[in-house]
Amino acid sequence: MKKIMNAVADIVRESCEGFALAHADLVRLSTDPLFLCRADSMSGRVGLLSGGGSGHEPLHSGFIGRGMLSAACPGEVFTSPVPDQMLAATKAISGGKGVLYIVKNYTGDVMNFELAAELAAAEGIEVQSVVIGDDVAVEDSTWTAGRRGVGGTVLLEKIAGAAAEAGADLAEVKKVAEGVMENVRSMGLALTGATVPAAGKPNFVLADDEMELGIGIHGEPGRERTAMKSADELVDALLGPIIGDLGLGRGEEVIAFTNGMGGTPLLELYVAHRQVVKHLEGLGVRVARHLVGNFITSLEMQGMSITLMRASAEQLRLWDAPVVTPALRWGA
Amino acid sequence: MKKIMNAVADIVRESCEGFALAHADLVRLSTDPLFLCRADSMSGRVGLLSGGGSGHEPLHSGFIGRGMLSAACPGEVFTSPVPDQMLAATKAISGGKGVLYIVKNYTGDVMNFELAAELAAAEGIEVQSVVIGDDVAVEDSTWTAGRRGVGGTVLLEKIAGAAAEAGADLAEVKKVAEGVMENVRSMGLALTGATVPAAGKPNFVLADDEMELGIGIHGEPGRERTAMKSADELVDALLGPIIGDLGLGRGEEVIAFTNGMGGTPLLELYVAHRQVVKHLEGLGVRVARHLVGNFITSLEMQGMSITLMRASAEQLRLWDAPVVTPALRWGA
Amino acid sequence: MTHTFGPAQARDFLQRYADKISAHAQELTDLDAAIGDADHGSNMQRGMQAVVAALPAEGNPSALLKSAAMALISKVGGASGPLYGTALLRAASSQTDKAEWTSEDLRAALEAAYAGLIERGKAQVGDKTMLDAWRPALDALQKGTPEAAATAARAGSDATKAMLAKKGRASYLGERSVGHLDPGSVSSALLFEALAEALA
Amino acid sequence: MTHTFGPAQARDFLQRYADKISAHAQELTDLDAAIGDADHGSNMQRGMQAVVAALPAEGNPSALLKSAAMALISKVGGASGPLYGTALLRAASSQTDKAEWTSEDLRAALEAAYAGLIERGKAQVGDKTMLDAWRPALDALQKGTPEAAATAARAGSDATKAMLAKKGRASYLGERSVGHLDPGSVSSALLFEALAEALA
Ligand SMILES: Nc1ncnc2c1ncn2[C@@H]1O[C@H](COP(=O)(O)OP(=O)(O)O)[C@@H](O)[C@H]1O
Ligand SMILES: Nc1ncnc2c1ncn2[C@@H]1O[C@H](COP(=O)(O)OP(=O)(O)O)[C@@H](O)[C@H]1O
Ligand SMILES: [Mg+2]
Ligand SMILES: [Mg+2]
Ligand SMILES: [Mg+2]
Ligand SMILES: [Mg+2]
Repeated sequence: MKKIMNAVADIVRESCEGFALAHADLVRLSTDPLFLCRADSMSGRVGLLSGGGSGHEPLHSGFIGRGMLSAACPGEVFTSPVPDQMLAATKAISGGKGVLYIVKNYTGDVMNFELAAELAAAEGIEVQSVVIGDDVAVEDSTWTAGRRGVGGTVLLEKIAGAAAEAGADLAEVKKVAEGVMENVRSMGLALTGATVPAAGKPNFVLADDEMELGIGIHGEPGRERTAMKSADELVDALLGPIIGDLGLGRGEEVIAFTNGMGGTPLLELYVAHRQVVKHLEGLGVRVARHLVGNFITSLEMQGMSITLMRASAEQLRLWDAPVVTPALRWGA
Repeated sequence: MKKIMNAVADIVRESCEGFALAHADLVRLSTDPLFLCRADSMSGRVGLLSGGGSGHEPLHSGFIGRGMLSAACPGEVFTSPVPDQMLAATKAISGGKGVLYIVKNYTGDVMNFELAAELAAAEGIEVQSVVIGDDVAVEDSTWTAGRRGVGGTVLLEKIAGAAAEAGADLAEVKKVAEGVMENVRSMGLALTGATVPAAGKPNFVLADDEMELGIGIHGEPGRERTAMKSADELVDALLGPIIGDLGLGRGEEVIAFTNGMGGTPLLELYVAHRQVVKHLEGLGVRVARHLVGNFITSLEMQGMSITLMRASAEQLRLWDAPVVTPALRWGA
Repeated sequence: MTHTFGPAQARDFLQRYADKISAHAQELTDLDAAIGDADHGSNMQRGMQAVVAALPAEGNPSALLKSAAMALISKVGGASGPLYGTALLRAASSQTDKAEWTSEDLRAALEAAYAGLIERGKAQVGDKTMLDAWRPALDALQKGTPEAAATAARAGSDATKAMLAKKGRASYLGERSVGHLDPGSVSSALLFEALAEALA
Repeated sequence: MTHTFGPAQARDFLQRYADKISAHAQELTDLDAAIGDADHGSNMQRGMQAVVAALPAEGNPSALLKSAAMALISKVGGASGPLYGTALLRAASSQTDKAEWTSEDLRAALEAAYAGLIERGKAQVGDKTMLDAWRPALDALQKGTPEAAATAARAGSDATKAMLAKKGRASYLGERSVGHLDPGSVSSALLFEALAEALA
């Protein structure tokens, strides 16, 4: 394992410190308990809190700022944060209109946020939660832990963040978030594994002609380990289940998000995105908005995920609304 | 070699096509000859053209837009583009006030841009060039091809772009660019090699306890192959030669740019950036502005580079000026 | 058979559980590596060290268990932190005032803990989770000794090997989860063993 | 010794050079792999294929060389494209009107080409570049035959093995560049060999 780090035990805190130094205009850091929140006041707005294991940067901390998240709690690498962090962050961003928790559907994340919500309620802060599970690679969701929260989380945080920024109340912001969840689906693949610092070795190893289709963002196994294919075939393999599950049809409009898992060059991501657009155009689906880059990653893993969201005019308006965060900025 | 691509011969063009689809609001694509330029008119402004081998994305295409580059010519991976591309791009962005070529100091790039400048002059377009060589890893620059253009290029393109956007004439924009070059220095290191698609295998292989210090952005060898160290030690090893060469002293202000080579997670880059700031603060040097991320890369290479620029108030003003490009946006 | 669960027993139970977790941390992590994310041992070890460090000098069983619950919730993260934390919190809340618990009090407290596990995790017996150690242990305790409960917990844990995971990370593996012990059921068997020893 | 360089010879020279580059492409790339970026063979092959494809049906030596120069400039990129392109462009410009060149015209054209290489690349003899094949070849041509020039070019190229690179990518290697042939000097030796055969 070769990583730019000092001690394994310090990597998350030190990274957060560097992040807070680099983005002092936008974020403030609390080290004990560990969380990051907006530098400006939240008064009069619904707070948006997310969090999860580290190693998926820029998610979530990179999305703190005007028009997106109010705070984020980073856990250890690939490990859920704990309720103490969430409660402290909740208090920091509570501006009187309540707080929405945005939780990716992993057992640990869900339970820790649940506990935090109970603790916050005990302190008189109104909390609502949404649990996002947009990963179509998990097929049988009734009897299992359910679909995992992946790329759709980025779109949800942006769109719900725009609603909160505009002054919507907690129920409205939650409804906007649910509107995203109903219409967003994702699927990913890995060309290589990733090495969790505490583990010291890759979580899995793929041969030079293999890839893992339907991977989660922690390298959890997906649908199948299969032969490496051309970019266009890879994209088609990811789009099929997504389009089927969304029931996308001619004349509809989507936001298309081609995401890198961390170690895949932009050069390749844009090759993939070209085929995303061509494939959808072939079906008569219009790509109304595009997002391409490494936004929800799995350390240095090579691979990609595709996220599509069927978008209404109102959702596109919220997507276009100004956002000023370390990792996503436009319109302001 | 596992890459998200179709045919090796098509990767650059297809990537540019995907890029142009994703950023149609900002850029236009010409496929023959291949270049990308701003979607809006250049009339009344000095044009800024850069280019170089592909595989360093988002450099240069990602920096096309308001307040930065007017156009970029992508060569094959790690190979200089040719004068035909540059001439066509020059014509496309020529708005009557001349065009500045921003050339990274590699023999091939320099010569091809020189030829393009001669061809453009023959067509009556006023062209000036700046050749940036900010890599302090190359020590003996008098008798060799000279210092390589690396991270400083990003800062130069931003700052000269702001001057051009504000309406400065060609001589003024060139002077601003030269002002950056005099005050910017960089150094990088690699933890892994990168695989050029046409080559099919990594350009070099490092053992699990080795790194290459002083690497260029094509994986050209640097000062020494040495043992892997802690993040803080790595940062110190890069900062030493930079600070020495710039002659930075107490009370001065810098822009500090911690750059990933493509395959290094943000988690690690921020750990490094933390030490950049601490090291400089220890010397009484103030980090006035921060940039952290994968901006000038070497395909999927793991590693990083650090760039420091001694910045005057006027240079900081130009740095802060609005920029609206696919990869760098703020203030507008 | 009757026994008393007072401050000394509660303290002894928690200390013994911490020791057992330390001794079996690598084993728990290895089990989690096979069908999860290889952190159950380190999660529980971090948590139980915090439990021992935070234990107040004074306090009735409820206070001691509550302190342990809060430490687990604050330090473990993942799935097991909220689960064990909730369980102990519910146990603590079942009898807040008594200086000593009767065997019946303890049984009721453990049933409350179990109800907390179900509520938090929304799993069922047979889903290949820690519930598959807890349920048989509680059933055995209804008419038997703490030792019988510990034996039943271990047997329940062993039985998870043949099960298909329906909850937690292991569920993403589907069929590939069969043939491996559930790590949380093993740490739960250790819990009932620690309890039996503290009451012996 | 005198010879004539007319359209037929110019065409034959370019075709032979393209063939030689094809035959030696792998060798040139391997040489570049050792001290550069492993593309000199493919660069030159792509360029010379374009040269042959673009050659006009009619035209004097100047027109043919100019067409070749433009193809190289448009297709090669890297360092060698502008260098060979500039060289051929200067050669073409030295005599634009004549239907046939005398041996003295050709020598003057090659000296003009060499001046273009120096101007473009700002290298000197001894820097371990293609100049180290060109200069001895031109010196030999002053009083000798094209074959003598080809022999001198090859000897000059062989001598680059012992040199320390001062220009181009190889210069980043410093001492590590010693012991390898400069790839551009080898492709230049092939050029003088093609020329000698076309004039034979
Ligand atoms: N929904 C659930 N209900 C009950 N127990 C569960 C549930 N999900 C997971 N577990 C238990 O938690 C254990 C895993 O704990 P741990 O590895 O510490 O957390 P994580 O899975 O978040 O890494 C599993 O072995 C299982 O016994
Ligand atoms: N400044 C220079 N002057 C003369 N020849 C040069 C110079 N720089 C490089 N060369 C020649 O170019 C050759 C390399 O060409 P090539 O590999 O095609 O381009 P690149 O180095 O851009 O990949 C070298 O072997 C050398 O002979
Ligand atoms: Mg875990
Ligand atoms: Mg090259
Ligand atoms: Mg686990
Ligand atoms: Mg080369």
